[in-house]
Amino acid sequence: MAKTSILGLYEDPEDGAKAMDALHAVGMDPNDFDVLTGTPYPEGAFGEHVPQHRLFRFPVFGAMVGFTLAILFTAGTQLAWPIVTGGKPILAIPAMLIITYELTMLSAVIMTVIGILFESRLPNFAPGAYDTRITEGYVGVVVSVDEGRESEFEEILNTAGAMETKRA
Amino acid sequence: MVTQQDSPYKWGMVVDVDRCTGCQACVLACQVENNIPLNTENLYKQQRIFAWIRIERYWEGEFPNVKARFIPILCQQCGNAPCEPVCPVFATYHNNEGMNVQVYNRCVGTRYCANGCPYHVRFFNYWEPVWPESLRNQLNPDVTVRSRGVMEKCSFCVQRIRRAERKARGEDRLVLDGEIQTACSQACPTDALVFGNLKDEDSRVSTMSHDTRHYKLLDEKLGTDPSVVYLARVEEKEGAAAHG
Amino acid sequence: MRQGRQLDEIRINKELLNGALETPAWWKWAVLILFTIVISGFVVFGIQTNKGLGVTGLSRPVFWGAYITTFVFWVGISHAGIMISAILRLTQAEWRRPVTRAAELLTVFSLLTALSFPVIHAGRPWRIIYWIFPYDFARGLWPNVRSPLVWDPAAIGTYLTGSTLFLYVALLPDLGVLRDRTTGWKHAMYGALSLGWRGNPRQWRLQTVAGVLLSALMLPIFVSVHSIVSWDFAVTPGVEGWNSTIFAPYFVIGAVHSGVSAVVTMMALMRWLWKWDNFIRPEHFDALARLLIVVAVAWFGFTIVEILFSLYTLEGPELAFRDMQIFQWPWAGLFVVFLLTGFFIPVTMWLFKGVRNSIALMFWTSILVNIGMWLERFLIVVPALARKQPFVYTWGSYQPSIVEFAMMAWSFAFVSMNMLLFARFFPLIPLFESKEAMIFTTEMKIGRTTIPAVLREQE
Amino acid sequence: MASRITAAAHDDRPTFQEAAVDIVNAPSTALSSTTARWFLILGAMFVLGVVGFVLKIVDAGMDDRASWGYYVAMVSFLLSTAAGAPMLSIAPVLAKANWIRPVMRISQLFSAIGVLTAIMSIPLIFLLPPLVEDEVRRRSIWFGSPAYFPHMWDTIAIFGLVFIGLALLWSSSLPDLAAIRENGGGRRQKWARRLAPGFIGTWGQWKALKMRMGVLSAFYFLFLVFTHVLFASDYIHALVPGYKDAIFPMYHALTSLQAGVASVILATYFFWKYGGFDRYIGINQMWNLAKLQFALSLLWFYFFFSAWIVFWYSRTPQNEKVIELFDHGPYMWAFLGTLFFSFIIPMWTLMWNFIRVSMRGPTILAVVIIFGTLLDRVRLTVGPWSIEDINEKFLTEIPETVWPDLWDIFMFIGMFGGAAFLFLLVTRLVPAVSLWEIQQSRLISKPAMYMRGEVEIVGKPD
Repeated sequence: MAKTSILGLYEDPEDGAKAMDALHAVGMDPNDFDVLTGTPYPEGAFGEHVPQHRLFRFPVFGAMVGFTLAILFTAGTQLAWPIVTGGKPILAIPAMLIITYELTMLSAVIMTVIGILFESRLPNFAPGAYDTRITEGYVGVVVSVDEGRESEFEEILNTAGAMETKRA
Repeated sequence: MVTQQDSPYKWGMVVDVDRCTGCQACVLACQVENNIPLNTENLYKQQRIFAWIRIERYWEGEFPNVKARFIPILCQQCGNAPCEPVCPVFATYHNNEGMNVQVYNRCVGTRYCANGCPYHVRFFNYWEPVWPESLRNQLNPDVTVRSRGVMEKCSFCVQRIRRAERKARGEDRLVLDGEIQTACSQACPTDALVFGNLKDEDSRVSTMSHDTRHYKLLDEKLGTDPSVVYLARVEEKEGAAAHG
Repeated sequence: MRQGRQLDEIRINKELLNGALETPAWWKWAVLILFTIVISGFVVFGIQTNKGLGVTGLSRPVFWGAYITTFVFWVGISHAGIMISAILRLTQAEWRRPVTRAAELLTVFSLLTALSFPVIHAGRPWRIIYWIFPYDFARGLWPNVRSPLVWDPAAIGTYLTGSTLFLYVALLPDLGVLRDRTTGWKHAMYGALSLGWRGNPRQWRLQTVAGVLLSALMLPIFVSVHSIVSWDFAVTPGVEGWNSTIFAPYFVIGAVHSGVSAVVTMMALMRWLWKWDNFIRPEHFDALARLLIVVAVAWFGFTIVEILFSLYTLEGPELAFRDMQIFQWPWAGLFVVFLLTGFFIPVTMWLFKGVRNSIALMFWTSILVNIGMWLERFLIVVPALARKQPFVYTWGSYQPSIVEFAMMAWSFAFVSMNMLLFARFFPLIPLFESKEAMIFTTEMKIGRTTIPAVLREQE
Repeated sequence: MASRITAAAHDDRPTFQEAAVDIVNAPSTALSSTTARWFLILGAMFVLGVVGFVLKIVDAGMDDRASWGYYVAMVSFLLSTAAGAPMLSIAPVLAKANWIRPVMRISQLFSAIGVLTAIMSIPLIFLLPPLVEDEVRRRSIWFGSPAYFPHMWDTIAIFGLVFIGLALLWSSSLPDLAAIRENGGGRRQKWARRLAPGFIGTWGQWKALKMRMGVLSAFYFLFLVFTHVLFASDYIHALVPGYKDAIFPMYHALTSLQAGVASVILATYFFWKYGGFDRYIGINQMWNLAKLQFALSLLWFYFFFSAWIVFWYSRTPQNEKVIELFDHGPYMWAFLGTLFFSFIIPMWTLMWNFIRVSMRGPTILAVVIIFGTLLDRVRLTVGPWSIEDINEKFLTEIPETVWPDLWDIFMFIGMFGGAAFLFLLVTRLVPAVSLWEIQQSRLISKPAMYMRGEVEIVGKPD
């Protein structure tokens, strides 16, 4: 069923919090409304539920991949054409260790960044209702509601003191 | 040390410091044999001369009774060469005949090997080498002319070694002792430089290398395991021991 | 903590985006001048490539000189970024906020410059690609992973990639702001770059977590990079002056010393050029100076131990090398300058609160430090090579040629130009950090007095 | 702005009065019932150690270096654990970290063990060979100086370190002793009268206290590094011919920090579980300590590898001999032990947050790390002390493994007994949690609400 997203814009964050409370009160699913701010507020400042994430799995996975690839690369290239240099062993473990370490960290970092984007649901091509003043310190409360119930929720947002509401 | 597949040869040299008169014949011979650029006055001023083999001259004692001491120094073809492992592109490595090989085509000119070498026997082509018109025809066709930006060093006259080996293989035998002469040893009037196969127990170079006077440059300090063995001066060791 | 006025978000946007949204008068000229220097640098490099490295002052046995010194110098500078943004983030130091992005930016650009120096320094730069990539698929010969010169690209590449991604992730919220402040193609560009940032609690939460997690991941890389660079020198037994086990931590702490100083220099410039007096305030310089004192003392301790143990064996070449480095002209002069500018003058000055809070003095002292740190690397690289092993007959000396100086100038111009170009499109001071600071810093009353305080979210 | 901040609904932290009562009476509550027995046991252990020492002298005499290697290892070990611990009350303070406050005192209490370290370091003066033996001068960081310089300076350094540590402990516990003087009872009160005369907490006294602690902390840090550099180079480095390793003293100092943090974690757990301080010490302290421990364990490998890669790569004869002596030779068992207990096991466990955020996890690893450090000291000292000819240029033949004899084991038991004895003794007098630190942290940090969210307000006095 199609959903429209409605945005209520608030000058005072307190009002935004009030709107959130109201939406909680009417028993909305917490995933259906959200607060947009231009500033990281302390967690739960708007009474929103603290979002969960699994970010910490990404670097571990990345590290494992990187480690394997690095071992294959360093060992493989040395064995591909064994050339003696300076009487060092063909499989020079300490040297391999260094490069392996670097590549492990590299892919761990890359995976972490991918994880960050994934967990913060970016890139996001259908953002829904938005107002540029949010990045000027205004607080936006955005609700996604079923077709036909827009006016009812605009009412809720307005009663909380929204200076304006818009649909998308 | 680690080696590749086995070879009947381990080329080495014995330098009898006692016989060396410092006549520099070896230096010249090497220069001619290996297409080494001319050491012009400018190169000397820039401290960039090429001398794959050089005679180091030291003064001993105070003025009235002062002695000149000579020691020929060339690439020691180390078993544990500090110059080899540092090259990022394998431009220098250890081949199975115990030689420290420089591959000009691979070299990108990081000059790291030259820093690693404790004997100062690696040389860098800071300029494109040029010869006067009159000398163009004396270049040795068997030896590459190195372009600017690559390292070079004593190769034990590898072109001569290869020719002899080919010949020997053709006649289905091993290279005989004394069959190969490097340019320097060939030119040495006092026979101070002796080249040969160290793996062959009774080759001249092996027997000489077990002489009581033998020592290896910096081997005790750095463990480079050179293939060039020096025989100390007879009467007094200081001049030589300074390098031990 | 908060001497500056309380700013609301509109003013923060306005003041911090003044670099990105309109062009300051001086900007064009600065970029133009730097651009000419950069171009002429490329020309000089072309000449060198054409004529060969003979145009430098390098010789035998001094095969490495100013180029490698500058390479190490820029790698050192690059340690500013993670030092500031990672360590201070993990220790929850509030004053880091305005500094972080500029520091990371410095990391990225100085690493790019550093990476270009091995190429400039190589004999046949057009073949340098083989260095990092397989030399010849046909013959199956690959790079020699046993060579420290292959460890370098691995480490620096990792550090560069990591820092760049770190920079980008922390840029996302500000890109959102820019998207909302611009129109036309700029709007489209920022919109695309900001990936549809909205600023809901989840995204903000991830920003915080990402900062901590990436810092924790970048720190080990940060330590490894300069260690590996130091091993280029330390692992060569042939050079007594280099073959020292303490090099790794010694180089790292020295890098932090010069890097943080570079950040100070840059902050002063930012404050002067963009008039960000409300954001870059004396207390930031004060805090950085305190940090620098600790770092500098630790670094000096390492220096002493390093010299002490290199003299330990009392062998000829060692003594000759130290004698050249410390007592022979002109090296002796350089050494004195190095000691004074690298340690004694700045550190003694930083001990005074007046100096720590004066932007001008901090600017000049931080520049002194980096002069000293360049000389330190120079005095490590060159004399050690010039006095190598007991072959007195071939000992030499070295003096950089005009070409080498030109390439050094190029490196500085290159970094500054990139910084200015970046500053033209993106805010050098993270907006959201400043806004966060606005919310998270407050006061608390104890009895009659009020002290600055910060909010902490409960773990 | 501040209007959005409101006071927290509930604040479950102990009040001033509760804290005062708890801490002033602490040692006489939970601990005291058991301590009497403990003192007997530990005292017995210490006596056993003394007996072992005497028998060792009778048995081996003072001239036979090889048989004293383990004794040196013990001193080095004490110098690492006990002397390293107080650093925790110094470094985090620079970062204005509040979490450290409850455990600051615990870390300072370790300087009481310094007394044992100092006493045990005296015999070393007679064990260490002079710089010049029959006209042959061996390599050392003292170069041309008189033959007994190392003996003199090392002893001065160790005693200085111990003295500064005790001074630091005393000045930081002054206000608490004053509290005991006023509200305590029994023998503790008498001692408090002697130790904290006339401290009534005037503004000037507090200022002087802070200043003294600042100065002492700085000196302690400098002296710690100084002592480790001297000890490592004179009692270990200089006894190995041809050994040149500039990072070695720094390695010694760093491992001492690692072991110090481990010791503090151990003691923290001990006081949280049995000391009756569970309201003051908590998961927050352990979590932060564990993070520190993790970082230091990584640094252990970093410092070790920095030296090792250079030795492995440049592979000169003496380098290979040294690697063999310390790592893969007669003391391989100790080396592998160190590698696992000081690095591999801590790294793989402490990298997981759920282990860091627990009271038991870090504690178990602290024990592991302390054991690892012990093995490290054994591998570093026993080998060099068993080298026959320390005057030759290069190390020619590697000495056989020296195993601890019965007396060594006695001395080990004695060392641990004595250390624990001293530690327990001083906790009888000085509260293990600093009352004034607790009160101050209570002052400058309080739970609050920011709109709907729970936060904590932390004051940052400059």
